[in-house]
Amino acid sequence: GNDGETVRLGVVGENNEAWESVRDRLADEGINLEIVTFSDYQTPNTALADGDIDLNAFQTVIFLEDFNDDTGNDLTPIGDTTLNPLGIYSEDVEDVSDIQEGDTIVIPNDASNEGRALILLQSAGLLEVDPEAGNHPVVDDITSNPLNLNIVTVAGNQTARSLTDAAAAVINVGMAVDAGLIPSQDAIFLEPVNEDSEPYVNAIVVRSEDVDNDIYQQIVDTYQTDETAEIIAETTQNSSIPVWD
Amino acid sequence: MNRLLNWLETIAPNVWAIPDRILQSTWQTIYMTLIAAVIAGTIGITFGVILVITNRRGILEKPRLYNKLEQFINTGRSVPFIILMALLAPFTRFIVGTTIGTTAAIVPLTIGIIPFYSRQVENALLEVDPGIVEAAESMGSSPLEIIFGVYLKEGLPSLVRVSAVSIINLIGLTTMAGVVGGGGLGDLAIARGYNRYQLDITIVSTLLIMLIVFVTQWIGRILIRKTTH
Amino acid sequence: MNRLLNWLETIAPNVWAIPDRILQSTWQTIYMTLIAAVIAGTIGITFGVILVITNRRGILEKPRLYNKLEQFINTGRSVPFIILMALLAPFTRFIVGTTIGTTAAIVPLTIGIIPFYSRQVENALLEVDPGIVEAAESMGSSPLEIIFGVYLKEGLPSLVRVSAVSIINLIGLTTMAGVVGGGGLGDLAIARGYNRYQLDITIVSTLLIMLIVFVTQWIGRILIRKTTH
Amino acid sequence: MIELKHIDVHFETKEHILHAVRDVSLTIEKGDIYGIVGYSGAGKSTLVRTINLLQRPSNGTVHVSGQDLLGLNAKDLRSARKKIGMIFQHFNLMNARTVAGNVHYALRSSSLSSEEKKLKVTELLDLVGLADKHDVYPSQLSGGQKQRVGIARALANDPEVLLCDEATSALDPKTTLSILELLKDLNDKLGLTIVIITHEMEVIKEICNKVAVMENGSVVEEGDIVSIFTDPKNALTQEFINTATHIDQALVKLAKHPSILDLHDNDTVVRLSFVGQSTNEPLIASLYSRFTVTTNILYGDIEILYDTPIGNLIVILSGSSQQLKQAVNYLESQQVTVQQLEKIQLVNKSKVIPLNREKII
Amino acid sequence: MIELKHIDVHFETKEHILHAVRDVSLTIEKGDIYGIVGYSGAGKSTLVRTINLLQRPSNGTVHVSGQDLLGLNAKDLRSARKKIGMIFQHFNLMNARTVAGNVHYALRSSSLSSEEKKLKVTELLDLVGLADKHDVYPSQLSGGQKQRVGIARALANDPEVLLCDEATSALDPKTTLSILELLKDLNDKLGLTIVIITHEMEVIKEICNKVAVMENGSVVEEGDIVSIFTDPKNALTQEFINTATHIDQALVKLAKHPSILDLHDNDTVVRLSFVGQSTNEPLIASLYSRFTVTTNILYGDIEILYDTPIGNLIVILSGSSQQLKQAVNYLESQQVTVQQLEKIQLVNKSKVIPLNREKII
Ligand SMILES: Nc1ncnc2c1ncn2[C@@H]1O[C@H](COP(=O)(O)OP(=O)(O)OP(=O)(O)O)[C@@H](O)[C@H]1O
Ligand SMILES: Nc1ncnc2c1ncn2[C@@H]1O[C@H](COP(=O)(O)OP(=O)(O)OP(=O)(O)O)[C@@H](O)[C@H]1O
Ligand SMILES: [Mg+2]
Ligand SMILES: [Mg+2]
Repeated sequence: GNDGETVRLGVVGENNEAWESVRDRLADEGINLEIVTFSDYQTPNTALADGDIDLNAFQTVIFLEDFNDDTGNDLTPIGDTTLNPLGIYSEDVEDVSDIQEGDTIVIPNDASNEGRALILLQSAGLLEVDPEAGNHPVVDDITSNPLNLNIVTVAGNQTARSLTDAAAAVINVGMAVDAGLIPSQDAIFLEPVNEDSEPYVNAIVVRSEDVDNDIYQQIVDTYQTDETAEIIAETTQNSSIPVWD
Repeated sequence: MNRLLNWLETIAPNVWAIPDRILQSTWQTIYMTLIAAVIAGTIGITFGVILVITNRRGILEKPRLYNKLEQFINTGRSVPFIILMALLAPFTRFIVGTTIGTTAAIVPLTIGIIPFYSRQVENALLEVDPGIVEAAESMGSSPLEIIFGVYLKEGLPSLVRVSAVSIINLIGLTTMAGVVGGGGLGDLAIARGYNRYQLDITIVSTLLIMLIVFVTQWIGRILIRKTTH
Repeated sequence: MNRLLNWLETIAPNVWAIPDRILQSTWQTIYMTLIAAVIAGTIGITFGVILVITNRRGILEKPRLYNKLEQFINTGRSVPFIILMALLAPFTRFIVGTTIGTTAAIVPLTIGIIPFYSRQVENALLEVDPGIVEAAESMGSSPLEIIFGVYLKEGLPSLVRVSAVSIINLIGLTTMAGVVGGGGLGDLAIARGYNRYQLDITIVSTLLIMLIVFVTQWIGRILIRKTTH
Repeated sequence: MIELKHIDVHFETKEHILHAVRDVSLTIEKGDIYGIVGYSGAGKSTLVRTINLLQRPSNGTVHVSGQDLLGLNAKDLRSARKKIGMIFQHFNLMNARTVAGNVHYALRSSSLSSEEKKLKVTELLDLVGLADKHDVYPSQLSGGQKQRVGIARALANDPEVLLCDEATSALDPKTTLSILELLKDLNDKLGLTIVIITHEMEVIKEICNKVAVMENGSVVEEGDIVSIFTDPKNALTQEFINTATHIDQALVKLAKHPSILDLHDNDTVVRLSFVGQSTNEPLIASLYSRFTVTTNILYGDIEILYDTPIGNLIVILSGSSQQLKQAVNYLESQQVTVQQLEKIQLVNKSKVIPLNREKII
Repeated sequence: MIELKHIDVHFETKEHILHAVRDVSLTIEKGDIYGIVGYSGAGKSTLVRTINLLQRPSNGTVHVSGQDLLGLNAKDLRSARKKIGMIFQHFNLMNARTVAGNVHYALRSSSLSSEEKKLKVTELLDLVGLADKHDVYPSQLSGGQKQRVGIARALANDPEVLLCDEATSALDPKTTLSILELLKDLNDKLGLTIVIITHEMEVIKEICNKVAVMENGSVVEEGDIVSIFTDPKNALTQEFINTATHIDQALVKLAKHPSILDLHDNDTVVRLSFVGQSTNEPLIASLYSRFTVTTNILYGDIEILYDTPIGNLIVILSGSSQQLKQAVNYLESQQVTVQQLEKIQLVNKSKVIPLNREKII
């Protein structure tokens, strides 16, 4: 790439060790990667579409598709990153089957995770959601709730903290690890990893006209390395699964 | 009537799909606002009064108490709301038994607005003519008589004015209730309308918030007129 | 000295790891607050003055203008901040060329605090003794002379008081700047400290916010003393 | 100069409409010093406030210097107001400005240079005896000092008309006198027209040339000062004048302390009132020289009102009844009004305050 | 009853310390009606405010009814204050209460039943002539009406001491008189002790039995009213009395309009002052009967002060110089002070207001 080029990458939150390492490595190659952190799941996409940033890496493919559908944009993934299985956690019960009638279950309220969490609860056999709701059902789309569970949506950063007050909570990997949980050990139910998981793969996304941009490709390449995988393994207690290759 | 409903369904399909949710959210906002307003109102007025009477030239001048309380209030206003919620979690659990849900959200909302409201009450009461306070003192009024008979009575119009401002601020704060699963119109507007691009929900929720704000302001205005002589 | 640093490193390892980031966040908060305060201050005072003079018994009584402006202000206070940010995106781009980053965050922050501050200014100026305004009128003062020579001058202590309140509110609002990648101490406290359970960062960021709040209040207090005669 | 025609002012309160001023028409000429007196609450302040339209009348017209103030646009009204100084009953000083700053404000649109303005402010403060309070804020002034700042401010802009709402009520007699002299000087030398509401009849006597008496929103009597003082038509006016000359109080005191009278058989107590020339006649000496009637003055008030001496005496006349009769005839021939004191109702005050005090005490 | 000892009050301002009251010691007996007069800014209000400790003195002690107020704790001070009524120069009414509500507030801790309180409020308002303003808020009152509410309020609690800071300055002469009579009645019947600051010498004459004169923070003269009025020692006191009796103004007027004098060759203008018995002598008649000197009164003020008649006359004495000499001797033998007018400095006012008016005008 050409010297001194600054590329802006949008991410959400502060779990960015992998990208910081990528940034440092790119610097050696004369690419200046600037990491812009957002605290909201909409802005990185709108900012990308509007050209305020050049790429972003925070979302699942399925969330991106919905965004494109909803807003008529054409953002395109140019490289996969990780698969971060959601898990059901609990302080009270050891197994999903121990969840009692009328229990409270906490799920994240961001658009990306709410639907995924409901589908996870469906997979765990706790409830059923309207298939017509697609990939992103909301609480109102629950069609069957045999245990009469009280599903409460809270901010993502609140899910792990709610464990004390709820029978169970659906928590994403980053939050769980930061809260000191080890997903592979502590989750009472973890999102199965199989071909069905594909929509939940996270991706590096650019505007469609930039798919062939060399620099961006170079960024993807730098990311998709063993070095990155190591950092991810370390910072997520092996719970985040690198899905390139 | 039917045509109106049809028309509504066409222009606001998402709203149309969840009328119960809209009603519930409205109720949640009103519920949180009302309860928090009553509790924070009581405490805020108490603090505001203490600030005024312990301040320099106050009727019970106590600079150290004043400084302590002021420090406390400023601290309260410095902590970001989410962090305040977390800090208060044990307290919230102690009070309402849980940290999630609408009722649980009221605790941090209340504690969050108290420092602001106390300041507002202080500012309002400072406008009471010191000559009137002096006249009451000359009649041998006790501090309580001066607080209730003079400060709160003479300052009533200003008090209503700052209360309206504070309640509207509180309504703004209820938007954050979504963080702990408290729901409410603000959460609906963001989590549902904004995050999912359901514009009609954003608009309707915002209009409903606006309605509550207008009603608050309107009641405030009437009360101000009634209490200004 | 070395021992102090070692000690700091032990008790606040996360802070120790990102000193630049802490400095930068502090600067971002100050930068956003200052610029937004100056712009919103100017506009808010203008609006507040217009409210006071066009209100019933104002020097330029214009009930319809008053109602319009009040409606506008109430509307502004009803829209949840995130939605306001989204609504303002085109305007923000027009002004600063982008919708993300610290500078871009200033636009919604400014617009967000204006309605609140306008109300506060109105409340402050309403306390100016109508007899003084009347005296100025009897001397043939023009509306501008009354605004600058009487309302803003006589109301200065109250104005400083409500300005301090508003700036502190604004500092609270800067916490939301994270949504558009604006950073700041509030965002640091939440995204880094709270979300990642880095308690030391939460504490240090909150203490820094507190410091800014205290300084604001302290400057306010000095100014009030200087302007009260 | 000032022409008020059919002025009405209503205040609408919750339950009823209060008529503060009712159909008042007044003409005040250039150079007049026009006094307005009347009971507290009679509507004096309200009436005077209509002159510069601080109070817009519900009805009627206001002309000042030939201009129909109600017909002026905002800008012209402001110019008109600059020529009308006003001293407020409640001072209305700006708390955020020093004493000098308050006066300086009045000069803001004067054509003087900044230096001249400063000088003028200093001189005005000197004039009202506040030179040492130049840089003090109103909150640190005594009541009378505040009032004097108000006076200086009202005079700053060299007004053509000065409206004074109890401009000297908070001032001690000496300072009051100095202020009145100042006003009279301005009136003499610059033709300043002054409208002055006051409760101090001394003030009226000292500087006014015309007076209006208000009661219950209406002007019940009006005229030049000598005729009002010597020949009051209205009962209220009479009462005010009696109170001001202290005749009433003197009568009450005499009634309470008959010992003072120390009457002999042939003595009679009379009240003598006269206006103008009479005082140039050595009346009392004449009574003795002509009728050997001795006159003992119990109470007396003889003063000079606008160059006209007027007198009120309560005297004991001693002599035979024949002599006394002649003496009274003589006095009456000299335009002296003679009233037998026995015929005077001693306590003839109207009841502003109903005398149900016993209940309270 | 009230004993102030070595009272000092300092106000600290930015640049300097202002000594508002300097080492004032006063004793006011039970039943006194104690007047305080002095120039505007002399420190009268400040002094009176120390009596109920609204203003804590920088130095000195305050005893009221034998209690050392400065030594009391907050609660006892409140009880003590309930027995001290106060009427404020600036009224200080509560804007959020009606007229009745304001008076009612003063009764809040009285032992009366709620019915009795209402009745008392109504009666008090009746008493000050505000029966029709019972339910009106202060913002709708005229200045004098506000002042009367303040008076009713101060009397509500049957105080033992009443502090009046210019309690009648906003009232017309009739209402003033009624209020003064009311105060005097309360004083007579209940032994109410009254401290009254006023600028109206009439008020002093009307009800006070003692007076203190303040200047520049100090009490420069103090005594019972008759001796102060008849034999003022201090220059300031003299000036005040002259102003109040209008002798000064009369002299100025006579000097301005010599035509009034209309002097003949053998005429001489003198000022006669006398106290007490003298008025019982038919002086003027005697002058004629004894010395054939005719007396023409140009200006006269004879009044009864606390049962003592005092007089001030400016007269023209006509007669031969021999006769005049005898007449003057006779007058002096009768304790009448005689001053040749030529010897009186006509304009002897001290300059409260420096006469640099020309500069301004
Ligand atoms: N709060 C204050 N701070 C500083 N100076 C003050 C304050 N209050 C009064 N003074 C000053 O103290 C002096 C005495 O004031 P005070 O009000 O006692 O006068 P006064 O005799 O009542 O005058 P007046 O007859 O005009 O009411 C004045 O010079 C005044 O300027
Ligand atoms: N804003 C108002 N609203 C209602 N009534 C009012 C208002 N202002 C004055 N009044 C009433 O109008 C009447 C006249 O008031 P005004 O102030 O003119 O009296 P005033 O003659 O100046 O009396 P004073 O000598 O006591 O100052 C009073 O009865 C008063 O109660
Ligand atoms: Mg008036
Ligand atoms: Mg005073």
